[in-house]
Amino acid sequence: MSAKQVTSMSEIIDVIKDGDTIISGGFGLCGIPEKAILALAEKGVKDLTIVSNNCGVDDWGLGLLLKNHQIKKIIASYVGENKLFETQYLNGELEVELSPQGTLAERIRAGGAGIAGFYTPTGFGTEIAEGKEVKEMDGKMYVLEKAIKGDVALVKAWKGDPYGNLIYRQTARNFNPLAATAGKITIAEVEELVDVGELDPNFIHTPSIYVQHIVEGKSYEKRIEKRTVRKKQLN
Amino acid sequence: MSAKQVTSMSEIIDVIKDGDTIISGGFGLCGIPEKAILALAEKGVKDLTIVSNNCGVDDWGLGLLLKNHQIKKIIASYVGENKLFETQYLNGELEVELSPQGTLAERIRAGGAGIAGFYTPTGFGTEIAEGKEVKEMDGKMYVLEKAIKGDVALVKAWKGDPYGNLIYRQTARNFNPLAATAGKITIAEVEELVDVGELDPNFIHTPSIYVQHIVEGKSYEKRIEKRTVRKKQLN
Amino acid sequence: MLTSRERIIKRASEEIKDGMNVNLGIGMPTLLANEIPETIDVFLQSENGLLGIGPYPYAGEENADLINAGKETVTARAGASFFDNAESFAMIRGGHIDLAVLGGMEVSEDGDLANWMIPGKMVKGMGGAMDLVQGAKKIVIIMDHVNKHGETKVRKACTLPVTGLKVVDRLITDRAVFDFTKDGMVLTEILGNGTIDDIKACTEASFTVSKKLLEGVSKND
Amino acid sequence: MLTSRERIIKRASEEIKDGMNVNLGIGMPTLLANEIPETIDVFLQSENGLLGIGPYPYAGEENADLINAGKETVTARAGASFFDNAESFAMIRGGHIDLAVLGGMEVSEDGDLANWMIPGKMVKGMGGAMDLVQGAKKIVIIMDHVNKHGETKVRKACTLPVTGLKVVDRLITDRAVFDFTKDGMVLTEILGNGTIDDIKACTEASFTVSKKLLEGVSKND
Repeated sequence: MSAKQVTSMSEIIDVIKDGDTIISGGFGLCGIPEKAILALAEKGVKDLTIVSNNCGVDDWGLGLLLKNHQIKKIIASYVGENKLFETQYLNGELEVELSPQGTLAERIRAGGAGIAGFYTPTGFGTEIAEGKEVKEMDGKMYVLEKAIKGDVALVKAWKGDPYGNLIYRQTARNFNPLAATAGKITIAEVEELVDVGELDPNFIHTPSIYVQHIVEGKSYEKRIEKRTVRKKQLN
Repeated sequence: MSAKQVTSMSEIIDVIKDGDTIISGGFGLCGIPEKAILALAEKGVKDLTIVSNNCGVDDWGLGLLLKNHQIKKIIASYVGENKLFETQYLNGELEVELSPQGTLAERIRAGGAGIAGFYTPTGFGTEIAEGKEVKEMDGKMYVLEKAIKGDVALVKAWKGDPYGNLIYRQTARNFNPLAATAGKITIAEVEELVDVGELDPNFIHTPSIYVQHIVEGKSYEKRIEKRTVRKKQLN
Repeated sequence: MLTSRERIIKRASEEIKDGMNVNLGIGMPTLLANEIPETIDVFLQSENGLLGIGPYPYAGEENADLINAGKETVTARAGASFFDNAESFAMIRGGHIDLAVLGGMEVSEDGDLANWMIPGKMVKGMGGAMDLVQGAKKIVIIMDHVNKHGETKVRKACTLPVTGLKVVDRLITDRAVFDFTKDGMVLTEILGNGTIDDIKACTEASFTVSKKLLEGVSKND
Repeated sequence: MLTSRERIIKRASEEIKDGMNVNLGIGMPTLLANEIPETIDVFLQSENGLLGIGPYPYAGEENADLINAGKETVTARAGASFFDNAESFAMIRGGHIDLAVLGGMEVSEDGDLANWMIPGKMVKGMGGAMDLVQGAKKIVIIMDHVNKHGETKVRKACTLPVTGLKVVDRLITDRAVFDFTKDGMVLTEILGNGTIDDIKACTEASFTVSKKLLEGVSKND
């Protein structure tokens, strides 16, 4: 078997270099590649371009890289949960490209799928379309949006096998399968690494072909951003 | 519950009218919506535009609609298994638009996903690109391909629930999940209709939102086109 | 007597019909989920990858892997499905969502919507709002009719950066309901105690009044 | 002594390396699967939606739901995955396939390939060939050097409609191996008993001869 499995994130994180573009899975703090982010924060590579729907919170997730001033540019759809972001943006340290959430997802998918660009109705007539090509097709206006590729993609899955087949759990899937396709090198971290053949081939979310390295992480924190509950009803 | 479930294909096939564009799942004879095709052949609607990777064989699958002269135009990537096709094409009865397989899949996906068109490298410099817009992006040449939508999509799944959630089996998935997204009306036929909650929400291939009608088919023929086997080795 | 917020939510909840797939925006629209009667079977979509949002979990049963687009812990109802973000926005952009109810900052008489940024304030991002307004079959905006300074939010033209042009189908404020038709903006209902003239007084946008409302008003007079 | 077909297949099978994801075209390329040594761990992709094609099923165990792109019944190996056609061509177009081995009708000295239609004959369609030649990291074409009339299939320019321009990385015929580099077409190996002059005689395309081959030939002399 060709070995994709590594024993720790620190063993493989050196593939990421200063100035790299990194596509990260996750939505809010759900399904983020927390071990990879911790390893990156420890390693201290700089001038990163981060592609991610959000940028973590001040003390967790991608916020840790902001705190360390490791991020040069971020491409995201919503960054409202992160106060460090505001400071660094206002003092000109951080470059920001906002992309509507569906457009961002589709751009990453396009990057992985060899599609150079696509026409979407999203953002037509808004600031987001400024400087972009627009085209009328079948009587509706569309904006040309371009693919995003990463030097590295960081992906967090529920279970994976040594070939790199992955499955995700519930809404922790989010951007992860898209990111997985769009990295020149894709590093997957999983809560549980299972033997080859244990994952049902009919229900693989990310086929092994997209994954170059896989590592099992220990004791995931999986922080909850907004704990909302209802009261147990008495019988 | 909003009722999507019907008891027979003939009950619902009347939504298809003369001149409709129909997107059909299936690759070769694998995973084709055989009950819907039989119902269509019986009903005899005419002047159909069929979007399907292949066009069946002379006496099965979409070939049955060719035999009945119900097809006006076909958009496909490979039609070499069907002799009726040749006859009708040569005598001018049948219009053909060839689309490379990956482009066809992506065009159907785009139709379902509200993407009007996309730039693919596939077909650049070939006959397929004639009359289409081309564009250089990041030093490579791309062809603009446009979305395909159907009046009706016909889909065959393995299991489904009354809301229209679907799962497919092995390579019978093929174009089915794409077709499901791209019909104004999507009719799904399944080998087994299970109760709500029996399908694991984490492993649904086609979410219910894409399906308008679902019907359980009886005794599927599932014809094999090329039976290739190896000999059992003696111990 | 209902508060203005309760009035908006009550009226907006009537937009939700049996069998619909619905996306409720973050904030006030999310509260609509509690108003859906049990006799109605609806799938609520969350753009982070869930069709079939259920109620909030019981205390102690929160699950970090199961959140809504507002990052709140939720549950999934029977018949739900999970998917990635590209699939989620294929549903949205592709016109498969029957109804999206979103908050607004301003709506113009052409049905333009502004709801994602205020110049001079920190940019947070548009999230999925620009996709939703282009994709859902019906866009209903809910917002207060006037801001806290008493200035109208129902404008001739949006003064804030737009989320989409000519995208609003219906506007529900605490004072009125407007439809955006090919013949322009139409006042169709008055919520609360105002008169047509009251609505005109607090609305910059030009609108006509529906025949039904005119008849109803004259009957009530 | 090997037949010309066996010679092509044997040489082409050497292109397949441990850990690769490989797409084998319909026809002669499919036969390569039998030549992969057991010491090598490879995933064969089938563009109808399978990564990890296994051997043909035992008689009686054929499964209509499990076929390859040639519509033959197959099996799936351990670690395989199934997916839809859009995902399959995302893999192909997106550059995730390490190697595609395809049949050819003509190859030009620029690396253009023609392998999908012959004018005047019935059009069958290109299937996935146009996507594969644009997407896979390495494109190896296998074909006879000359047609049944003795005419070369290795051309200055393709006379048949092309499948892709400048897409071929390596051409393996029953007589020779050529690489397509930024410096043009290079003869790198001779298969069978021919000389460099023999290869030149049956090749319309202009090519140079690799240093390694020139040295090897002079040593053998």
